Amino acid sequence: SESKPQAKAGGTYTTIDGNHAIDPQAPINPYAGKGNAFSGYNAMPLAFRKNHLTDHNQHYPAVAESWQVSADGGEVTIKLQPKAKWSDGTDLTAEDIKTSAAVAFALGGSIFAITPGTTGALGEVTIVDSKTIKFTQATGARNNTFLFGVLAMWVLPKSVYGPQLPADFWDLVKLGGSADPAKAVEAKAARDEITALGKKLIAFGPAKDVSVGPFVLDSVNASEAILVKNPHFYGVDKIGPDKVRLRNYTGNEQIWNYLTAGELDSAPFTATPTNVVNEILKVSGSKQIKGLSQVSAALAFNQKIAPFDKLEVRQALAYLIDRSEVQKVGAPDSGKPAEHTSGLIEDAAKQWIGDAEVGKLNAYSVDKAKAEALLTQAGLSKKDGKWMLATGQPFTFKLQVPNGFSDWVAAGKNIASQLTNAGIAVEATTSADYAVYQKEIAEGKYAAGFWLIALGPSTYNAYARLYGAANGWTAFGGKLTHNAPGASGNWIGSAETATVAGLGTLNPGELTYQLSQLPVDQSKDTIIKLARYTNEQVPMIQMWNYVNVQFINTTRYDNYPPDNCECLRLTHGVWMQLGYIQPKK
Amino acid sequence: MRGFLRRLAGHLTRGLVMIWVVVTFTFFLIRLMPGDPVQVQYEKLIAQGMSPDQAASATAVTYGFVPHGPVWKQYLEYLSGLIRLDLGVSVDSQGVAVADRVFGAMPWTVLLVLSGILVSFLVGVVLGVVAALKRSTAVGHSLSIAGSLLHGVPPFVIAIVLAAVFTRRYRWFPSGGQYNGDEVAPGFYYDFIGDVAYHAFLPAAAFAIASYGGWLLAMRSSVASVLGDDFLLAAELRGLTRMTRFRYLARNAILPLFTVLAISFGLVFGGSIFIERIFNYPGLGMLLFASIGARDFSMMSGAFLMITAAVIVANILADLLYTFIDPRVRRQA
Amino acid sequence: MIEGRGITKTFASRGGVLGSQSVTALRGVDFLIPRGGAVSFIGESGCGKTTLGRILAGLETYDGGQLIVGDTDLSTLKPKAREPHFRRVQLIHQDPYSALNPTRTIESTLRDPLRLRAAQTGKPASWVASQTEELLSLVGLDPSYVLPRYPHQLSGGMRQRVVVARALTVEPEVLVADEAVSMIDVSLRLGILGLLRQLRETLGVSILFITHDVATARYVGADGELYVIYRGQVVERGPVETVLADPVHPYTQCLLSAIPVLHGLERPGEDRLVPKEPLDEKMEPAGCLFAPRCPFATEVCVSERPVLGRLGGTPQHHACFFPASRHVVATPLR
Amino acid sequence: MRLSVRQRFWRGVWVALKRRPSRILGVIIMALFVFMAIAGPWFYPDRLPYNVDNMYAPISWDHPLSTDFEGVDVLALVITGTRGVLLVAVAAGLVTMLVGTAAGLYAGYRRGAADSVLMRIADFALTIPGFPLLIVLTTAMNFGAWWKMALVLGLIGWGGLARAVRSQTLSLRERGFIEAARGLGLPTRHIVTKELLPNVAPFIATNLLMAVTGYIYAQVGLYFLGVLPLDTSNWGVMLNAAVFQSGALISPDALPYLLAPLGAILLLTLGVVLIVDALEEIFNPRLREG
Amino acid sequence: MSIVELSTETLPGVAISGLTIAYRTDAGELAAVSDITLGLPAGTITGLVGESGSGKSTLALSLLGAVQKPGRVTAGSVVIDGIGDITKLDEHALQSVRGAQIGYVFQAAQNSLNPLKTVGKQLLDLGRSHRVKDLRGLLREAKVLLSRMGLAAERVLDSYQHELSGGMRQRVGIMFALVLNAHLLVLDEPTTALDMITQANILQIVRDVHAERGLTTLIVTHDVGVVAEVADRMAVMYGGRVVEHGQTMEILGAPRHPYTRGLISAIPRLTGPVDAAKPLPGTPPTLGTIPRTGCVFRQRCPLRMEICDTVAPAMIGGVACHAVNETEQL
Ligand SMILES: Nc1ncnc2c1ncn2[C@@H]1O[C@H](COP(=O)(O)OP(=O)(O)OP(=O)(O)O)[C@@H](O)[C@H]1O
Ligand SMILES: Nc1ncnc2c1ncn2[C@@H]1O[C@H](COP(=O)(O)OP(=O)(O)OP(=O)(O)O)[C@@H](O)[C@H]1O
Ligand SMILES: [Mg+2]
Ligand SMILES: [Mg+2]
Repeated sequence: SESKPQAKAGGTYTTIDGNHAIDPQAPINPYAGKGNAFSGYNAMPLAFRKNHLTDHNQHYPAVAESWQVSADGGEVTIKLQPKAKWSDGTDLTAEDIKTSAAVAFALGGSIFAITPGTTGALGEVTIVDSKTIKFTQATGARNNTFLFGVLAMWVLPKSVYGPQLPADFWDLVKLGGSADPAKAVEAKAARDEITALGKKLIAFGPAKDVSVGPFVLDSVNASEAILVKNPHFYGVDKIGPDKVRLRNYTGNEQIWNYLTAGELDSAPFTATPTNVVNEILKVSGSKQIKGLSQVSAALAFNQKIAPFDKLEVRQALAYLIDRSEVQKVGAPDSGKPAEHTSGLIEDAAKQWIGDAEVGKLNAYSVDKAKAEALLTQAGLSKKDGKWMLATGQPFTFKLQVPNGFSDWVAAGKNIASQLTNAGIAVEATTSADYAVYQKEIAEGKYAAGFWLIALGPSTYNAYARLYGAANGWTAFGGKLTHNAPGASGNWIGSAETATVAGLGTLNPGELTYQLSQLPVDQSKDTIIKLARYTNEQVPMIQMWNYVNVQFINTTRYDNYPPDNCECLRLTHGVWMQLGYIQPKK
Repeated sequence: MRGFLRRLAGHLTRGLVMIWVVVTFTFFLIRLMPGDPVQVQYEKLIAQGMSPDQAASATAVTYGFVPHGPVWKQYLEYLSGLIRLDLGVSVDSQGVAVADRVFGAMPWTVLLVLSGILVSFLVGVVLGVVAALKRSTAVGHSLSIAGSLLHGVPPFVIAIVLAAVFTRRYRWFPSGGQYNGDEVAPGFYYDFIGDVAYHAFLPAAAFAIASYGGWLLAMRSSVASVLGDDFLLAAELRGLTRMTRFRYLARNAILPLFTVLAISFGLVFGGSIFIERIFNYPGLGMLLFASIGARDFSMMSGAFLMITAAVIVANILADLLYTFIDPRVRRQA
Repeated sequence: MIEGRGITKTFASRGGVLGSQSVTALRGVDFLIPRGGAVSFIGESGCGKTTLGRILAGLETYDGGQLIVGDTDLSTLKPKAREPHFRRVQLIHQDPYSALNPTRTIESTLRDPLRLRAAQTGKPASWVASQTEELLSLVGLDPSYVLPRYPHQLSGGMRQRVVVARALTVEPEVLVADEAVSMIDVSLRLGILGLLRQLRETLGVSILFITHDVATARYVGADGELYVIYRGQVVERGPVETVLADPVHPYTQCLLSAIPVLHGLERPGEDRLVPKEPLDEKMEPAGCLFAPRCPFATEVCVSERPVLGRLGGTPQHHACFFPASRHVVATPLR
Repeated sequence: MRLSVRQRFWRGVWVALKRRPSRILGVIIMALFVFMAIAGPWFYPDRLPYNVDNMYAPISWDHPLSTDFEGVDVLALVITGTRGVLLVAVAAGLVTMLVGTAAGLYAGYRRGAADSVLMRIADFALTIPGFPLLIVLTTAMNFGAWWKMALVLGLIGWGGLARAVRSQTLSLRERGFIEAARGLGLPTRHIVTKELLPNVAPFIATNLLMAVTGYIYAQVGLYFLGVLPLDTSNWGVMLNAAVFQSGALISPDALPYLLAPLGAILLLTLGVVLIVDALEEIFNPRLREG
Repeated sequence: MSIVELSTETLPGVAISGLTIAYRTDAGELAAVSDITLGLPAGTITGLVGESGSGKSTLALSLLGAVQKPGRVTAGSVVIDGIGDITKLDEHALQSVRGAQIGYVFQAAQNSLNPLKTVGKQLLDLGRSHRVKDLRGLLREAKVLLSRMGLAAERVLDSYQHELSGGMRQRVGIMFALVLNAHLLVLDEPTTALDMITQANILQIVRDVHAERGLTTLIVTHDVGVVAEVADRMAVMYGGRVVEHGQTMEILGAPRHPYTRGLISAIPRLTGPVDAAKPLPGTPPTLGTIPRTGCVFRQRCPLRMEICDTVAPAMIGGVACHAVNETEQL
């Protein structure tokens, strides 16, 4: 029989990594969707992105102590932490980073794509010295996400991953990325070989964790992972706890339960109804940290289905729905009713285009009369308190929400109630799970449903939710095409262009695509156009903007990050690296 | 002995055929399910706050691991893998062999189910005897009604009530997990076993309470019918002691329960989805539920297959046990 | 007229194909039931009496031999085509309790076969009702009392009469009475037996009477033939009175000897015989089936199997190498 | 004469019920639920009134069972939810009854190959764990319409009834009256419907009642797990919302919201159990006579 | 013959007097055995005949104090020599008396053995229940008895019930009843459902062991033939009452009670005129239809008189019939 040594002064810190389901059989590999490598604990990127309102290039240093970007943004030179060591005691060097880049290539995605002509791809990795390394963007390609693409790369030990790679790996990358038509066949073969390698690598994991982060994985069972402090971590003196117990995430209710039992030192963002918040806050030491969240929940329409193709109808619905009531039912603790429908969260919109421009947007305050006028204008008529379509059919529809999204379900029911009271019989109905929801909404099976929008801080990402693939616009190989409603995942089905008062005829898809290439400081005009377009055309009604609310318990540890900390969206392991979370004396 | 072997062989063949049918059925059924795991993964990451390109790169790697090729070929591959106990790899957790995951989860569910059934069997049988002997009294009547009621109440109701009272209201039992990995490490020693028992207690109790009513009812009717048998009267008239007669009665009455036992395994295993979900106990039920949500085809088939196989094996064991205990069958060889 | 020639029947035991341990229930039985006549089969338990009755009624198949109903050899017909012929034979079950559907009144039990018949022969609906009452009266029941009742509301004797009435709805030629009175109270038995006798006389129905109890067989068909069957083989066959008075087969003699004697009323037969051994169904002797139990068995009995015949010039047929008349039956004192 | 048979049946029912007061209680409970299912929705508007300022209201005359997360009266939810629950369960029960009875009668009466095949299938339906299968089916088939779900539930659950009916048929088959009917040349249809069926009726009735309860639970359970579309008001939807949306296991405010559907399930179970207790006596003409 | 006479015997005789046993039914408590007074003289075989439901088994069980619920002895006593009034014994005393001093043999078709245990094991259970010290001796005794009855003792002891034929089971039953040296033997329908030859064999065994062991035996049957074969004395039951009793030969030769007469003449014979057998009119009563007052047989009686409707006939000289008593007194 064996027994674990008890945790020392620092104690065991208990929390949940909401992004990671615990899987006892999964490899210790940060790329694996369910790998037993936890960001900020034993999995480290070069740097952690801050939760900045508008600038997606702001980072906290991690394995990279500092970095320099060339004027055109195409070259990033990285200085590694001089004291960085792996948990087995060996030094971390530029070789490790080059291996990490190789693995990232093998697995593809983001700047590590090897498809010739892909915008913003990485071209070359050069070791400057043992603690310095340079990343160069492929010539010809340009994309303003290169820096964060590099910094987000997971850092892996060469001692473990090197043997998994063929000696000529970088030649394969070069060959695969070649745009020379003469070499097309070899290039394809090289890419296939890399893909095959990726298959192997993603399932690969060392038997024992070799970590450069503050913690090393100690053991995993089906419901929790236990990590112990890595004595070789470069910032080890900032790390408070000796051990971290990461419990499995199975649902909000479970987190509420842990919190009311005082079993967690902190929890990730969890949508929570008010009555439960009150229960949790009753627990001694229990507190909330609130901060920025760059996500909005919106009511989306399928414009292929009448009468949602009518602008007046969409606007009328915006006038009819009391968004603060919806928020109160759906996300009482973790949301703020959206003031305008602009495609961006309120604060970001103000930053990007200024208060004055935002002020010009229509707030769609509840206004029955206006809604009735608009509906009548769209050809509907009211009979016995119920709205009828021009065809004589009553105007009713189903509002679809995915099961398990407790805030959406509640909000959906409330919207249904509100609209039904206004004479439009709406039924909120759930799909069996998110997978079904995803598939069926993309197939255009739903008349209306919920959709996450305004994902920041990159405005391109935010507007791509509205005017991207879901609305018919797809970019491939540097070219934008538009698919007809109902085809290739276009379920929103807006018109390709529309005229906006004072701005003329706009193509929102094109504008959005421009955002991915425009330098950030030149994008304001485009954003104004898109905001105005969105506000007037209402492809979706922005319901509430999320607030990042996290519960913490200060009984065992204190010195948590303050409200609105730019680190709030990062894992609590990162908080520890920043010096937060110290055991109570 | 030859008879026993023949019976065993018959059971195994039937069991294998059944498993094959289940495999085929689920294989094709599951492929009918809507949803694309890649898409699910992507949107889930976004919903959890990951940026779209981060989410894209995290999910892109999954692509290419979704089984390709004509369905019949996949089917044959799956079958041939099955023979080697290879259930394929998880679509959702890259690099995880379904068999590992399923066999990892299996013992925990079996632990719950077995201990639940065992306890409920003992309690149910004893109370069933009482209910039968006191048939015409208020005690017997209320015992049967209570038994029927508990038999009728679905397991999830019992689990909810137990969870509400003993883990939420009074925090006497842990709110989930198989053991506290922070305090004990797996091994064969007192602390670990104690911790496992502590974690398994409530879910197992839910299984037990949900199934004890069935035993009570079965035992009651079995006892009632044995009571009508002449050999008991004969034993009385031969002056056998009360104790001896009771043993005669009990053994004869329990025997038919073994067939019920077999069927109850199916029901009880089915209930594991609820009970594990409510008690947050990561066993096969949770695995199945989670893999359905994630559209993890291979994991889903694996978990479902394993549940079915467990039921079939339990059926066979129950029947063989019956064969062994009942001389009328045993000696037929 | 119904005739059987060499009827054989073997049951595969329930052990399944692998452990098959078959039971031969009938080994080439010949019989003849003349119109309006009575034939009785007696024999020990398990000797195949019921099997024969069920074969006749079409409830069981036979493996070999010929079954000739009227002029038709059923063996030449397809199974479907045999059915109407089997209807001419009706079985009276041993157990009147299970022979009637407990959920149906007597009226509906009798009405349905009659309706079918009415439909087939084009008789009016009123015929059904009158026929129902007529049949009940024929079997000695009061229609107004019996018709609305359920079987459990009737006594065993009444039930057995209803069973007979039901069998008569299809105007059968033969009634197979398999232990038809063994579950009926002693004081009521004679009534049923009398009824069967009366049916022979009034309707010309033949009776195949299957029983342990030779005396009841004699009561129903003293003018008929008695077949003594042992392990699926007829060992003695002849007119009832002849076989009773002068049985020649030792098995018949053992069987008749076993019949209790009403001391005080009767004097036991002086040659009463007891078999040497109990019956062992598993043993399959090469010679005479009865040889292992026969007190008179000789070597030839053990090695050779006798066939039914009139060896020794006896008036009855028998299957014994050494037929000897013995007086085993009790005689009345007065 | 016919009338008297029926009268006698109902008198028998009454006698059986009267024997134990608990049985009458069972009938009252069941009647209550059936009434709620049929008439319940008439008492309320199509959409129940909500009031977001009155979530989880304290128990009062206006809201005897409190209110839900949107301020809808919980009692109203329970009552209006009954119809959907019972409708699916009864329809599924009918499917089971038809399939199970037909298969059981056919297999038991015909025996032979048909019997083996049918019973293998029934074994299959019995062995394969029903609930996991249901969940898998739910996601694969999208039970939008109530009848789809009823059909699937019914088709999954017929195995037990088929087995019970078959074994009963097998034993009846050996009974004299079935043989007699065959010997009389009565058509198979007659034998099955008039001779066999009335005798297996008690089994069918008991099994059916148990099956219907089972379907109620299966359905409520699926809603509770949240794998069915929540477009109907249903006790399972309430349970799901109470636990996973309102935190009723944790927050005493929302407890009535959880207890109401649980109570409804328990009460219904009690009603069924009490009635099943009387069923055997009702169907057995011997016991019925009193 | 009076009870006083019987009790002078040394072997256990039984004196049943005024015994009434009633079953509780929906229609109230109904007597299945009414006011029976009957002696079983020591050393004799008494045959109890009667039709189904006449109360034979109930009476037989009362000899072991084992009337089953919902029945109970409402009046009367069953006094067994050396034991006393068995209706007054407590549970413990009854248990030690049963099997050891009174043996009971079940109907052949009934399964009177535990199907899950071998005969030998059950024999040991019997021995332990009766605190037999010498269990080997018990086994030896059982083997002797079984061989005596023509069975392969070793094999039988090692068999389960389902491996024995009806006749073998019945012999095992007799062995169980006698292995502890009981002197009072009660056999309830011991040969029903056995075939002729086996029946004859069993009856022979009963007769032989009875004589060898000097038993007092009661044999219950509905078959007059069985009684005629083995019993010295017989009693005829009808509707819960003994209507006639006496020496078997005498009763068979000259039955006096109209029921006995009808019963005997309803038995067809093997010889003599076929039509000598005459059916008895009417049907036997069931528990619910037994007349509560007057003579139980009067509805089927050819000698019915007015007094029969109101007064139950007393047992006088071995017969309970107003008409018979009247004529015989004349
Ligand atoms: N369905 C069956 N399957 C297998 N064996 C059978 C079947 N029916 C009868 N037998 C066997 O065939 C033999 C003859 O049986 P049958 O019932 O005809 O005897 P019987 O003379 O009517 O006996 P009894 O006097 O006990 O009624 C017996 O050994 C019996 O076990
Ligand atoms: N447990 C009981 N409950 C109610 N009535 C009973 C019970 N046991 C027997 N009786 C009734 O008592 C009467 C006598 O029964 P008993 O068994 O003594 O008759 P029997 O003469 O042995 O009949 P059989 O020949 O059928 O064995 C019958 O009318 C029977 O219905
Ligand atoms: Mg027979
Ligand atoms: Mg009896």
